Amino acid sequence: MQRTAEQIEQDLLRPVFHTSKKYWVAVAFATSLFFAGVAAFCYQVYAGIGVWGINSPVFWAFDITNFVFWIGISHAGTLISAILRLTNATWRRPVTRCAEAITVFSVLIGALIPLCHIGRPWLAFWMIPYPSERRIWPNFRSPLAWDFFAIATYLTGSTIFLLLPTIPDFAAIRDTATGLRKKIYRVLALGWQGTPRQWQRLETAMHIMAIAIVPVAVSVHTIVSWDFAMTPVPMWHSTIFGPYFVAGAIFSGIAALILTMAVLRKVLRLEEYLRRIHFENLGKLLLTMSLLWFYFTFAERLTTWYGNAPPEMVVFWDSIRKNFAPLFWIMVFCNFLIPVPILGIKRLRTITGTAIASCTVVVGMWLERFLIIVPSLEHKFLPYSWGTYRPTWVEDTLMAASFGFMALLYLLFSKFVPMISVWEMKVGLQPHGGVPVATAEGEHHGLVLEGPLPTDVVE
Amino acid sequence: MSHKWGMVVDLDRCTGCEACVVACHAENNIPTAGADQAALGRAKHWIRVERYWEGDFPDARIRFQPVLCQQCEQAPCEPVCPTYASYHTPEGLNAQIYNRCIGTRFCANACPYNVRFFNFFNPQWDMPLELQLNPDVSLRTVGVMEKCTFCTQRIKAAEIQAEAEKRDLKDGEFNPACAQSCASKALVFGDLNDPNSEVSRLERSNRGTKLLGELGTKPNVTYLERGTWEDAKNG
Amino acid sequence: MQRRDFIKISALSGAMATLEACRSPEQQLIRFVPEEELIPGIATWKPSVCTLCSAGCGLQVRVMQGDAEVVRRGQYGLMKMGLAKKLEGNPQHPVNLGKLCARGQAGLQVLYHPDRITHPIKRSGSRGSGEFQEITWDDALKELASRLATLQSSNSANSLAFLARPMRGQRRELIERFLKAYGAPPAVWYEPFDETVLRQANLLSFGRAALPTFDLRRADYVISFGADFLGTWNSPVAQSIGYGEMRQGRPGRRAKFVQVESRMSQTGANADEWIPCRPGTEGTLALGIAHVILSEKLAPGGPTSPAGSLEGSRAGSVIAGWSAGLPDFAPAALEKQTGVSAAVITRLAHEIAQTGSAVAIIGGAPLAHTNGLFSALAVNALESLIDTGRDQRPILGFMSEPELGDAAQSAVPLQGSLASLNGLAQAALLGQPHAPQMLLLYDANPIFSAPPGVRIREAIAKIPYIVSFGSFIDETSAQADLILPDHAPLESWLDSIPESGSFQAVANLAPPAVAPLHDTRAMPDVLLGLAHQLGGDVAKALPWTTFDALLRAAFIPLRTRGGSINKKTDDEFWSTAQEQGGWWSDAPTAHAAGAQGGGSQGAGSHAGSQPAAATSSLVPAAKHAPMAPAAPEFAGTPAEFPFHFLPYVSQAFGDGSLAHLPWMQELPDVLTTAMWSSWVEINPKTGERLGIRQGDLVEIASQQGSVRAPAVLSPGIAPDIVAMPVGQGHENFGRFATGRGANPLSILAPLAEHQTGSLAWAATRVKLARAGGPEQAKLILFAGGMRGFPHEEEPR
Amino acid sequence: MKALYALYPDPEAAQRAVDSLRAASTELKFDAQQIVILSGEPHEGYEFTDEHATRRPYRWAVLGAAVGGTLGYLLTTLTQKSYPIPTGGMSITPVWTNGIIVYEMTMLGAILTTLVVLLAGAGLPNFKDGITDPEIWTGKILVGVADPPENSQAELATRLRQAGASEVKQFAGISS
Repeated sequence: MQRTAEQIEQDLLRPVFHTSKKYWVAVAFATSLFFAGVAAFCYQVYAGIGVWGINSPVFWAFDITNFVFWIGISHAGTLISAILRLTNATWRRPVTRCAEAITVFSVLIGALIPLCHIGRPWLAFWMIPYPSERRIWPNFRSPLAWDFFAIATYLTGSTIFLLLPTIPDFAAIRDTATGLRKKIYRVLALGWQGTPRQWQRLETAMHIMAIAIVPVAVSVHTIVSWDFAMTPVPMWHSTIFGPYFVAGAIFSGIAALILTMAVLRKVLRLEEYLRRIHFENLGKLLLTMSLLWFYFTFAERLTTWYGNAPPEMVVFWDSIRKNFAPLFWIMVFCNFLIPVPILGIKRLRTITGTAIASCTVVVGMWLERFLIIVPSLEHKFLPYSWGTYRPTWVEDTLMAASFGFMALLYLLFSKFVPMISVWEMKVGLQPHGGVPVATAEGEHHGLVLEGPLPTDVVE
Repeated sequence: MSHKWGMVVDLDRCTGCEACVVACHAENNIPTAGADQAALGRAKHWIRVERYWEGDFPDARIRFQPVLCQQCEQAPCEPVCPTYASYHTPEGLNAQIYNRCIGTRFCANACPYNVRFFNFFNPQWDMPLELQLNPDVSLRTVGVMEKCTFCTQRIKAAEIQAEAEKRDLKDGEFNPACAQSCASKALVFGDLNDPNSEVSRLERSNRGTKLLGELGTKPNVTYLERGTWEDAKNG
Repeated sequence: MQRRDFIKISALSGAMATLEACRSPEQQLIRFVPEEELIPGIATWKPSVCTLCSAGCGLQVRVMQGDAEVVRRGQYGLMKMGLAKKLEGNPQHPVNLGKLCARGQAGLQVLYHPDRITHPIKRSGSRGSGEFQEITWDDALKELASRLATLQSSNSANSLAFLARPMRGQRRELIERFLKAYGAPPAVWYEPFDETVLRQANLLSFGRAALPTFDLRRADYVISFGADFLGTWNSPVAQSIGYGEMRQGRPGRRAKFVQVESRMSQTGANADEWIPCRPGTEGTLALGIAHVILSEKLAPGGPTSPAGSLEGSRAGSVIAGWSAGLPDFAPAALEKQTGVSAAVITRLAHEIAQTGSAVAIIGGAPLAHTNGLFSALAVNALESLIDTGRDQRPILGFMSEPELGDAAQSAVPLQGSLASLNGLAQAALLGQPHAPQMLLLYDANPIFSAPPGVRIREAIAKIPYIVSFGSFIDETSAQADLILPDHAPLESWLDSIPESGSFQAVANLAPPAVAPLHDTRAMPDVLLGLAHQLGGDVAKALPWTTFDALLRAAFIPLRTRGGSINKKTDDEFWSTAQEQGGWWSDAPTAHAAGAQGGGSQGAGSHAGSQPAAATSSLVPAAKHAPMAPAAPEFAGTPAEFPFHFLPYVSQAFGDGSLAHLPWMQELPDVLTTAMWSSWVEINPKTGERLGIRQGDLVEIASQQGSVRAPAVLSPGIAPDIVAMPVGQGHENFGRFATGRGANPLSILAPLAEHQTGSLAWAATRVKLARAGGPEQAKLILFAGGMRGFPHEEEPR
Repeated sequence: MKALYALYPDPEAAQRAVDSLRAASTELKFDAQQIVILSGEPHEGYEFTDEHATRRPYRWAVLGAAVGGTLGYLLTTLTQKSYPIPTGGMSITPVWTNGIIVYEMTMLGAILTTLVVLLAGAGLPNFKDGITDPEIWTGKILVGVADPPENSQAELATRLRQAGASEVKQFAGISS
């Protein structure tokens, strides 16, 4: 059945106007997780960060693992949607917004973690460059200072990138809503009218943002990798880390995106918008990244193994044969052995299939970060000073809280903003899916809204 | 004349008696971690005597190796600090400025010698043990890194004294607590800018090596390898 | 802990003490008038004496002004006073030349220990319940005095027993005089690791009943039989100073150091060659080396054999078959017995013969076998054969005694201290006539440190009245009825007479470095006070009112002896002695060495002052029949108890008397890197055989009982040996030591060295079994790795 | 404000309406600027939309980038010079590391400028009650004249109808 602009309007704005009980349950759950984390953090500040399992020499563990993990997840959105915009892949339309939302929120969380993990959180603001009475500025040689700038830029950029296209949708809600909601959205819409000039400027701006955000995203995760690569620590001090981390980040990002889409699809009844084609295309991307990840991992390990430098080999063997071997091989399964067949075989590349693959990838990529950080710190150059690490309940709670916080932000966002860009969907209705004939290569899947529903949707 | 403080550790003299360890605790107000924290790997020893086994019974041998901050000239710990808390003094020491430190622990990871220590909690002394605390050395609060300072308080005191007396510092006029307590003179401290100081003389020894020298950190601590009876006999 | 607390501790000024002092009404803040004038922030160094072991090192105490909560006349309050901040060696002191060992530096924590007894207490609960109540000094002394008086008047004065740790100096003289005048038997001096055997051996070999001094800085070859001379044995600081010199102090001349022992000690770890040898066969091995030298007519010390060498000394003559060239000690014959190959023995002999000046040292475990005396005499004989210096003086020598006033009789009796403790225990247990009715305890803790066979716990339980002068409640003083806490050493007048570590005669002396922190009194002053109250002979024998008066009387005669102090008047001498931290004779020149008693035993036996009393209990060498080789005996059959048990003096805790110091608890043992725990060292192969992994809980059982401790697999120990450090396993010794680890002494068989009767603490056999996993054992190691990059062997 | 407008189902019709209004502007004495076009989505390939196309925002972005980069350079070098610290043998103003800051500041500059340029160009925010009609969100395109001259309303209405509108509406401010 043909979806008209009117139906799109109703379908996509429904979540904004109607709230189910389930929604509130979910919000309550996420909130409680979040506040558990807040409590744990307060306890840590009160008692001293010694309530964590970190020790000498393992000074970083769960904290930085989660930091890298969330910053990695953030590479889903912006990067994907920006690239798809630039390549004018019209199937992107239902995908971009939920992707960009993931980005903004996970960067936010990623940026919070370092603040929790430092010894004196109340002094975190010393990272900010401002003319302080201490007459001392941040040390721009420090990768942490780079982090500060990169993440600040990325957060700003991706937030703008996310919010610009919402303005017209806010306007739509403003015009259809009444009462308080109307007042709120009147402000949010900034007085958007929809004149051709406004549309033109909006699309130009989005185009520039798309161009600008891609290199920023790349730089962010490169710099995160440099937090490690800049130090003379066995298996950290490696030139491959930049691209390795970026690839890993996009990898985990896409996985997170697929998962989120699968959930939204069910919860917000978007079966007719998020269709198999989207999961298939993203699945193909995920497959590519999985292969790329394996390539990087192999390259990194091979170089170490062949070089056979004693300090590095200690970490090498410890992760693949000794204490960390179980985690390591779980990681290999999660990131490669499981997803590749699922995503490689067309028959398995279903919505469920890609979702399962994404699940394993998210787990696997978390493990990857953990395995980069902890084994190396446990085994630095002087064997006498080696140590071991066990997390405590405080760290576990904080980690759970980071997921809770993510869920919470996402839930609230989906309440105020249609998770699929309404006006962009409508553009998809136009002949050639809104693509100027000259550039209509993506036409065959430009408009995916007619014809019977794929079987995998009805259940 | 500006100073460049350095130390020579003669592994042939070191007996592993660990007098230096206790001296350091006493001088620098290093809190005792206690059994539980020590079990977690949080015992603090700014100087430690590392021991490595070589061979098996009955040919087992032990190598003692006192390890303290190497006061690197190109210290990996310094550039990574976002707040300039780990700071390179003009006299070549890797200083840690406690009240600048926000506790990112990045320096500790960057240090290949693992000689930087973190205050996981506020230090604590059971009354009246705190009467022993050295008023010349500040206590470190929770969340900051700390490390060997070459007993900078002693350096400063000696320099001020010398200045008051309008003279240069004499070699061996003062020593860090560890070197002071070392009975077999395995630890020798002094000014590397003074070519005639004992430490400079020993540093030029052909037994001299740098700990993890291959990392290019340019330590100001030199290790003198163990000699053998045969070497000595053959001249 | 919050910031507020932190500010509290960090405030070294009155501010926090004020907060503290306001806790309860009886502690309302009072500020006492300072007893001494100190400039705030300026450190002064005061001389003192280290009393934590018998080496008698000279101290320098860094004193700075601070506010402390103190008790004066029963009143709590704040006082600006000198606080001890750091202990360093006294640079002028002939023994330690400004250096100090780890244990010595921790003496500071004895002074400021949170569990010190701060005032006299009286038992309120049942014996050993640990329940005490506060009591004033007046009441306490009145009670003690009256009990002493009644005991004396009921003419059972000889049922007063005094139990203390061996010491050399005026405290000891005071105690002995008191007991003698009172009519009590001499005091019982007990410590588990006493040196009776070595003193007896040195008397027989060299004519001096004293610990030897080694001038290692001149040595070219050192062969040590079990002596941990760099760690815990004899005068470790002095020996470490010499060691450093002999290693790298002489360009182009580096001595070789060979250590013979069955478990690698801290000292053995520094050896160029480490030779494991069967327990108790060290003497045999030494004679094997001597055999090669004698039979092959190797001329030690090259062509010349200068005067002053130990050649033709009596040391050889006390060994049976020496003159015949020790026919029974051909290396080949010893291989099986000692476990050392003939080739090695021969090579050692040749190496030694080649070098200029060699020295043989024996100490520790070899002496703690039933044949300890034989081993000592054997090594002494070897020493006398090889120690022919390239300069005039041998490396081994003896300190001469400072000639103190008539109060001084500083030699240590040669009766094995286990025997005397045993005597006390038996008397009490069997309720003999004159069984001890009252026991005075000073600085000795036999319940912890005596082997269970002595049954000292039951014995002490039988003694009606026990008074302890201890500063801490330990296993023994917990049994006391009355505790009269002594000052901490740094708060007291101190004196001691080092027995070794220098060739100069040394008499240590120091006034209190800091004012007393608590409501304590110096034990000597208490004794003098009691003597005064008792009156009669006791008062006559001890005419002094304070201990420093006694010290002065003892030291004044030294003024005429030259040495380190050259003063006209007694007062000047007395004050200078206090500033210097004692008196010592001039350093001996090469020739004077003999005359100083520092040199060869020939001179040593005549020179110096050897008070008659000291040698009374000796077996004179002349009367002593030549010593025939004796095989060691062990408690327990090899079948049932396959392992030799080797308890050893711990680097951190000594014989256990320092286990209450947090610094020592957190000091990683340098070989195993263990902290806050006790452990059992076993060979990895043994571990493999018994399925014991690093950190597992193991049980060691002897005939006497069993202990449990975590296992540490160490390549430096023979497969049939199980070693365990002494010091942990206190039931009752302050918050840091109580209930931590296990006490190896508690399973020792009460075997004694046959000739001297001193404890043969290395003669127990044990069996070994895994008793649990790491989680039960809770071994705390400081080191992560044991060797350099272990994974290097991984097959790629 | 008031307005006379009609809603058109497709851009072609809208284009026709716009054209006829423009043609009539002089004769009916109103300014072409008064013509209002509103839509719920962007349209491409029509005169009435593409006339607004411009490259200017790109140039602004580049300029902003340049400014950001310069600021980054000044921030790093000036602060480092103002507080010169000997650090592990690195130079006081290390090009390599400062380059990273400069880079990030450059991108930030571009991004922020783009935002500003968009808001300025699109006249946002603007909370005056502009003419609007919810129906544009159902895909219709609104074409009308703001504040039309009283006497020519009938004429305008007919022209709007001719362009293909079923009905012509009056707008008299937001009703809420």
